[in-house]
Amino acid sequence: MSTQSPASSKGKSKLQEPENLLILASSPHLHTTTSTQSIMWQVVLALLPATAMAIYYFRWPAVVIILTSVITAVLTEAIINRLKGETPTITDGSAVITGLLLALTLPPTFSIGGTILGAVVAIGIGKQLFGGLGYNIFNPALLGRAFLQASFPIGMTTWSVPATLAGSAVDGLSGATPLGLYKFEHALTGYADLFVGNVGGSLGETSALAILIGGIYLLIRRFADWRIPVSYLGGVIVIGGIFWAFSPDQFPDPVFHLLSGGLMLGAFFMATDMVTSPITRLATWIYGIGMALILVIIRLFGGLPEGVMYSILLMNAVTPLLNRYTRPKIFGEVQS
Amino acid sequence: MVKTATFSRGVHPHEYKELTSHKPIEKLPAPESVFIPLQQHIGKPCKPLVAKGDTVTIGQKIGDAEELVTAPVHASISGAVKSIGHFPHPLGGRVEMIHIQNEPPEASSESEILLDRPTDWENASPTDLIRVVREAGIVGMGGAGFPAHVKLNPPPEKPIDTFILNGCECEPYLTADHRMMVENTDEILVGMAIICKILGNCKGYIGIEKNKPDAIQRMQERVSTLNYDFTVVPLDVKYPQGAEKMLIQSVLKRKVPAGGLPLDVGVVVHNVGTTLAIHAAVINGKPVTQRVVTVTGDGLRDPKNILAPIGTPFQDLLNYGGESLSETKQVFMGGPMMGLAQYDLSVPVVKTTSGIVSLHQEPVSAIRQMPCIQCGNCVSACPMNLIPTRLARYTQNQRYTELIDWGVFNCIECGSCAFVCPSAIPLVQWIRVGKNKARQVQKSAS
Amino acid sequence: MAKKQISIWQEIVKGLWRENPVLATLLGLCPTLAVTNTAVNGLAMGLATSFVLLSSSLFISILRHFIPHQVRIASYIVIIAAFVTVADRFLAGFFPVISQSLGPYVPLIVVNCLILGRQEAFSSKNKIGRSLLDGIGMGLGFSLVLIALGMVRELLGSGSIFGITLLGEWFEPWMVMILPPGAFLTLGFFIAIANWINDRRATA
Amino acid sequence: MNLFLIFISAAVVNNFVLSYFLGICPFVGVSRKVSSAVSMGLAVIFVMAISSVFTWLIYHLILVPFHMEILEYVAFILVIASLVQLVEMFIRKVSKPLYDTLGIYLPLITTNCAILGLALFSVLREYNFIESLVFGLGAGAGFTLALVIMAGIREELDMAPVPKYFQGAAITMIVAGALALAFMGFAGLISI
Amino acid sequence: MTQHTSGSGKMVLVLTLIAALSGAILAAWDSYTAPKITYHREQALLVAISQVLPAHDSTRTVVRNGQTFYEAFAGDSLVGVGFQALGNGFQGQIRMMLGMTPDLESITGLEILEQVETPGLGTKIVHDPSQRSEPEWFTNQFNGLLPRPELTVIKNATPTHSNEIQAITGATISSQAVVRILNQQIESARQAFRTGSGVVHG
Repeated sequence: MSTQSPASSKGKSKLQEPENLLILASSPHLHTTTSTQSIMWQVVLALLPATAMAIYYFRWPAVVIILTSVITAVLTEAIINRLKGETPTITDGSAVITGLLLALTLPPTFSIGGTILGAVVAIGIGKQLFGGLGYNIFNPALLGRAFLQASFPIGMTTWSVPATLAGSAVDGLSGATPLGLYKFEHALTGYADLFVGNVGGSLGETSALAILIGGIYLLIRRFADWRIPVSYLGGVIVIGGIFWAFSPDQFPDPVFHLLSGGLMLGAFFMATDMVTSPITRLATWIYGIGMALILVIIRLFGGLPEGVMYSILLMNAVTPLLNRYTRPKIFGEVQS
Repeated sequence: MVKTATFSRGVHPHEYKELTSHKPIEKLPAPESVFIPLQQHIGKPCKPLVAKGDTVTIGQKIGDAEELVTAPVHASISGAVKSIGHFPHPLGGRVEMIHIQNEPPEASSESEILLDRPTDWENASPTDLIRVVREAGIVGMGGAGFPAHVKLNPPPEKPIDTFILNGCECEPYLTADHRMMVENTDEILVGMAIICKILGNCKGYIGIEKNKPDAIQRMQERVSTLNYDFTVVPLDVKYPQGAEKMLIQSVLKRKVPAGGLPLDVGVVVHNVGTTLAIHAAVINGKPVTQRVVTVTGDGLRDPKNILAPIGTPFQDLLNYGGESLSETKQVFMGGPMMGLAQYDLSVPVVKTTSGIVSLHQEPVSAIRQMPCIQCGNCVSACPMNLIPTRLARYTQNQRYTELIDWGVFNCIECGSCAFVCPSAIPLVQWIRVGKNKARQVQKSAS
Repeated sequence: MAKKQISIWQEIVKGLWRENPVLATLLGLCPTLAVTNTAVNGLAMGLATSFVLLSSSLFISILRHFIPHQVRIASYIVIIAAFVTVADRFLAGFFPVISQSLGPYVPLIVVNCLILGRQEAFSSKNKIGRSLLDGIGMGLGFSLVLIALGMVRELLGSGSIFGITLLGEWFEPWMVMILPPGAFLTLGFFIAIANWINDRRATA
Repeated sequence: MNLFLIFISAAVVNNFVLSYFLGICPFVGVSRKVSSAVSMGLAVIFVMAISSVFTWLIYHLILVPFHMEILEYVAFILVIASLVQLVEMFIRKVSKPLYDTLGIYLPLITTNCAILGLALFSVLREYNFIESLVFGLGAGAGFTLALVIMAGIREELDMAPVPKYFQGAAITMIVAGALALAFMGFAGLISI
Repeated sequence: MTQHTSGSGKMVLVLTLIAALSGAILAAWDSYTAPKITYHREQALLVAISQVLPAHDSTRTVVRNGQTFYEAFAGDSLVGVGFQALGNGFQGQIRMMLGMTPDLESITGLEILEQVETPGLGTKIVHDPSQRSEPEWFTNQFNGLLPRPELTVIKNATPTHSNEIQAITGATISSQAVVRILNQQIESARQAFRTGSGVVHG
């Protein structure tokens, strides 16, 4: 990109050292300080409160699952980099996010072997087969989790209660998630417990508080599009609220919807994944509301108690179509 | 809070204007020699009117062409024509230039050739005034270089009702227009009045970004003191506020149709420098022989705004600004957002050289490029409502039909997208390539 | 036809790899995906398809001079459908368990593009002997891929092959492999591996 | 309500393509561009609705009364093949633009196993006339949904650096697998 | 090629010949296989009936109000009534054979004839490999239950009442579906069996 200045060879320039080369680059010559790498690591940072809560509530098993998942994800990425003969991409932090997110969506008692499988599928199939960072259609962590859900339906739905509820012992005490309790036994869980996360569930999804701290940080720093959590959560409140208003005995209230299950984690950290979410504003709104609709339908009428993962994966799948059909009107363009 | 007029989207890079915004315009001592390109405008290049060995005087027309879209060039110093040949041009490549060696005239012959002009412009016909503008070689001095007389003579089926003076200077670093507005306020206002006279019954607006409070204040003051019917519109500090389509949207809330021109919505826009040049031509009979150039950047000890003769080599100006080139990484003409990088500092100042920026910092191209992560920042930045990442991806994959479909020709190459891209993808470069290819494909298809 | 006649051996072998119906020409994907959750099912479907392919190839090759061009496709379809009915009833009558687990995928052999494709491309233009050889090769190639897919999916999805448990207690089966997603993913990897092998052979 | 469940079941819960693997050939072959996927989808919905009606009539009014169930497959495939021919001729006569968008896909539909599968499932599940029709519409809608989503994704992937050996059919299968995983979320919707 | 010489008459002729030939082959094949297929079908049904009903030495099929019942006799006394129950499960239809006492108050046995539940999960309603000693524990627990007012599913606990069924872990929906189908069909069977007059078949 650079070339020796002919001015110096002409001997006209007294200023210029002959070996100094001016760089020829295309405009713009200014650049924002935000880099993709920094965005990725900021997301990891924003996930720390939820991670900390996971460890606080579920103790050693949480540590083991999180480390296994992150290490496997990074190793898989490195190995595939080697196989493809490209420069290692692990420093960009995206593999760490995938590993961490996957871990946070697993039940505390999940097996180590299963965790490794999930992380390999997430990075290997979910990300690298599609062409690597930036090209994956589905959120890799969720694809890995969907694979595990289909592979080990029992292991993925066996929950232990938080250590704070079980006394000192962690293992052995199995419990149900608030959504499971509602779906199969029609029992509601208290809002306070739901908010701080003192309930059964996947590692990182239980504490709405911890997720909100990280999520709002992301929104403020603009590393996530605020429209996605707003439309997703808002959509769930409205759609869930309509059902609740029609039949409060049969359906849970919107607040319960909001605080239970993986909705918070999904809305702030997984639906907002830049690669797999739409890029136009209109598409983003449709994306969020679509997820809300699918989620409420699955939660209220489906066979599974929870549908956050499926709602995001399904809307990921239609994101290319959404982007295509919501192309903004070009400045000054007249609708023909 | 009062909402300031603005357009939607765009970006806000660091301004760096504090380097020169307070520095009065300095006149450059006459250079040893100048290189005057026969093409400094959009349109047909001029043919030389002088030959090697001829003696020329300041203001003498030394190049012209027959065609409508062109602008003559004039000698910016007095001296002898050393040669006529192809020399490096700041816009790239080698262009035919007239090389004039400075021969300071004897005191007695201190003269300057002035333009033939109506004595009383207020009663002159628009045709006469347009002729003066043409003879003065005035072109869009903000950077576009479109001949001013063409712009001032719109086809009769497109009535013009508004003139906007573009005082945005939204590019970082540049302060030339800013200083002119502060120092040559009255002249600029007269220039505006002349333009309004030429265009016929039209309303005048002055759009200035709010980061130039002294210019806004001074303009407002003089407009009311001199009793002009102009409106000063303070604008949001946002790039690219100075792009014609954005400016018209901000000031008038009119949208120039896609693929159209300002005159499609009855508007003519001229830059501060151009307006000042019109004043100089019509009132003082002076053609474009000099312009104000902001010479700045972290590479200079003493950045400043310099009034320099057209044709002065860049390195003379950089010298004057205290450049120590040993550590300079890059030099470009114009602002950093749309400016053109230079590798040869013998290139001359042309009519469109609003600034010369010299940087020691690592260039953008040194930032590690990453794959697009579809963050959508470029979409939020694009003032034309395009999807830059798509356009780049379509270009990379040679999908020219889609490329045209997604509006590649509407791109104004403002650089906002590439500025915000966290993956440091050279989006503008890809789009430029795409535009070219798409045009070729279109041509071969028809 | 200008093409040089290839040897009898090659006539059979080409269906195994170079013109393999599943991996090379992507024909008959529906049964390939649907019934390969166990190796036995894959085998049964392979055999049933081969039977239909062979018998209709034989028939059509015999009748090739009698069938007018305009109604050839209709004739082929009728002949194929008849043989599919034969196979279906045979399975239902003698192997009710397999018939039940293959379900409607046996009758769907009628629209397996592999069979119609071979009739149109080969049997209608070639002598009886060659048509049979072609049918044997294609049927064998199809069956082998189905069995291989069935083995992989059964091993990972149930820990066994042909019903014989191979992976011990320690292995928790990946249920997804015997579900539809597992079918798609496994076939995707099979095709990729075939591409890889072809590439290696081409460069070698 | 029962009709609604039949529709939902065929369209999403037991999507013809993603869980029954019916219509895989066009799913792989005609999913390169969204525009052609939409046309193909519409053509399939149309043919499915018509053929579900006709095969039901043939089966229940001819084959069963005359005890000729053995001819089920022969009859169905002949009916489908001739229906497609008739529809093609009809569309060509009625609307040239419609023919240009749908016509070229019609011949491909004859060997689309989704159509025959539809008729077979209809018989197997003992659907009545209206149920068969709704089932056909649902299956067609499900096929179109999967096809159009797939086309959207493939247009994207065409511009992605997919590993060499996975380009083409292999990555299409992987995407289909991922879609099938995502569609598993709808499981159980019909058990209400 | 021959197509230029052949008229439409030949086309029709050939097509008719082929169709007739196929029809003939199939007819022959049908007469050979049909009895076998019918035999398998009936056998499966008979096995199911004999498994869900108490010890008996003869059965007969009765249609009451349009619904088919299988009555089992020990000697002359009616010892049990069987009927099929059909409905939507997790993924698709579940078809079952339910045996009850003649008063249709107590369940004597349950067999699942057809289902398309999730392999390895919902399929545990038929066969649960994790329970080596009793892989058919799910259907077995229906034996002797009294569906009055109706059957209910409980999770993660041992049933204490005579109308309770323990759900399969991880397959709650399939478990619930079976119970829901049974509740509906027991109710309709009671009405059909008690009020309708029977038409005896074979």
